[in-house]
Amino acid sequence: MTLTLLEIVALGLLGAAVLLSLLRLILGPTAPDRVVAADTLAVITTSGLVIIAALLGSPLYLDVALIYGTLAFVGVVAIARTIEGNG
Amino acid sequence: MRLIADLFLVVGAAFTLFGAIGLIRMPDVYNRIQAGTKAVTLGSLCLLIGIALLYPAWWSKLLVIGVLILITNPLGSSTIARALLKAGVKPWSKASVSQPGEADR
Amino acid sequence: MTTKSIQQPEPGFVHGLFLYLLVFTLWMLLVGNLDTAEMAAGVVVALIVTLASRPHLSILAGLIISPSALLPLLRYLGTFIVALVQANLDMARRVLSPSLPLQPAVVEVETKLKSSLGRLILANSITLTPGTLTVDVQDQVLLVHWVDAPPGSDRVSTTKAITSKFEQHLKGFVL
Amino acid sequence: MSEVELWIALILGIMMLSSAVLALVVKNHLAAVAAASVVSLGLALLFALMRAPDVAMTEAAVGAGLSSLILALALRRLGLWQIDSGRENSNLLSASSKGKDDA
Repeated sequence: MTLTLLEIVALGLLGAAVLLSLLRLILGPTAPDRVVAADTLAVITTSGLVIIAALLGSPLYLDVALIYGTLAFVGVVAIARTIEGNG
Repeated sequence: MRLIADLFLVVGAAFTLFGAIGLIRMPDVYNRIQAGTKAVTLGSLCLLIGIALLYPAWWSKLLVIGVLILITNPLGSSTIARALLKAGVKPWSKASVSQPGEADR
Repeated sequence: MTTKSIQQPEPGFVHGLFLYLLVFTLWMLLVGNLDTAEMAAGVVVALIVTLASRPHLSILAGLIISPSALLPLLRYLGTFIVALVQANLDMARRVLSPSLPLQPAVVEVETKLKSSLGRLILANSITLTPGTLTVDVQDQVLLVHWVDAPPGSDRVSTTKAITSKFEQHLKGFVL
Repeated sequence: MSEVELWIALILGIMMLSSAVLALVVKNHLAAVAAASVVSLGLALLFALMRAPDVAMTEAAVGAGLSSLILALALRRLGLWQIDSGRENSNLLSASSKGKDDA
């Protein structure tokens, strides 16, 4: 499908958001900052997969987004349990 | 219809960008978690609404994804914040006196 | 979420039925069409899932399932969506202003909700509303990280400011 | 590939490369796990962009979910994790780490 101007602006804003979160992942002074940045990137990517599905015009990719959202949550909880220690 | 969908997309992307800016500018981990979680949750929901207006046939799966994000994202952030507090990371405060004494129990 | 149970309510048959309908609806949403074969498969799969998750059914036990619970649920959803949008505008204003207006503190908040499900929903809504983030849940007390805590606030005032608007609706459909 | 897809692929490439290098050089193991999960996240998006939904699904399940789960739990079991790696704290956080000592 051909994109309108507003859609290209939206994609640009989203790309800037990804790059800024990436900056926090790289700079983040402590490990928790990096974990939070990775968590945020995971959620942005879940909606990014939906946008790619819309770009390619096929609902097959929505399943990928669904699985990704679920498993990213599981990964974040595992990292949180690790931080928590033997509690 | 296309215009409304595009507006939703732009608003969602803008909220996501605000969340990312907050992630950069906030002074400590807890504030970063707050900015990231709130803005990215609403931003993703707006993006999903925009896509649902563009492709109305996909509404059922988009609804499931939206509810999934709405449930898991605050839960994950709360879990990280709780783990950090239990591990002894003190919140930053402007007066640089850590007033909450209930952190380690 | 840690919930050391204080007289948790017991799940009844109606909660099992509710879970069954929930799983079946999820199946139908994922399939995305109304085929007879898919529906038959959904009936079987939802039954299996419901029976398999029987030990964890107690999480749903706090739910009040009656027609009179519908109105509080809708009111709660309305309050929640308004608060979510407010939270984002507030956060955008804070982030974009050059002098970061922050005064973060960890405060305690009291809740009257007994069931773990109710406290879970309350904690989730607190996380998504203006300037607050639930950090921990200990029985009836929630630890909340507040971006803009007014100085010298005690437990009563913070409870009033943060939880009361949700709790008054939540009480209608969850114990 | 259209032009938009090229731009998306460019951003994904930057993301994957920098976080892969980060996972190599960072001292803290927990941060390395987070960076590695970001790499597989970008890879899943890239596979989706190349019209391979099945590969993307596998990558999302294995790379993002299971590998970070297993790595994090292994770090917990081995006791190799630590919250902050000492000196790289900024001055904003050094006050809080000073508070941690007397607690």
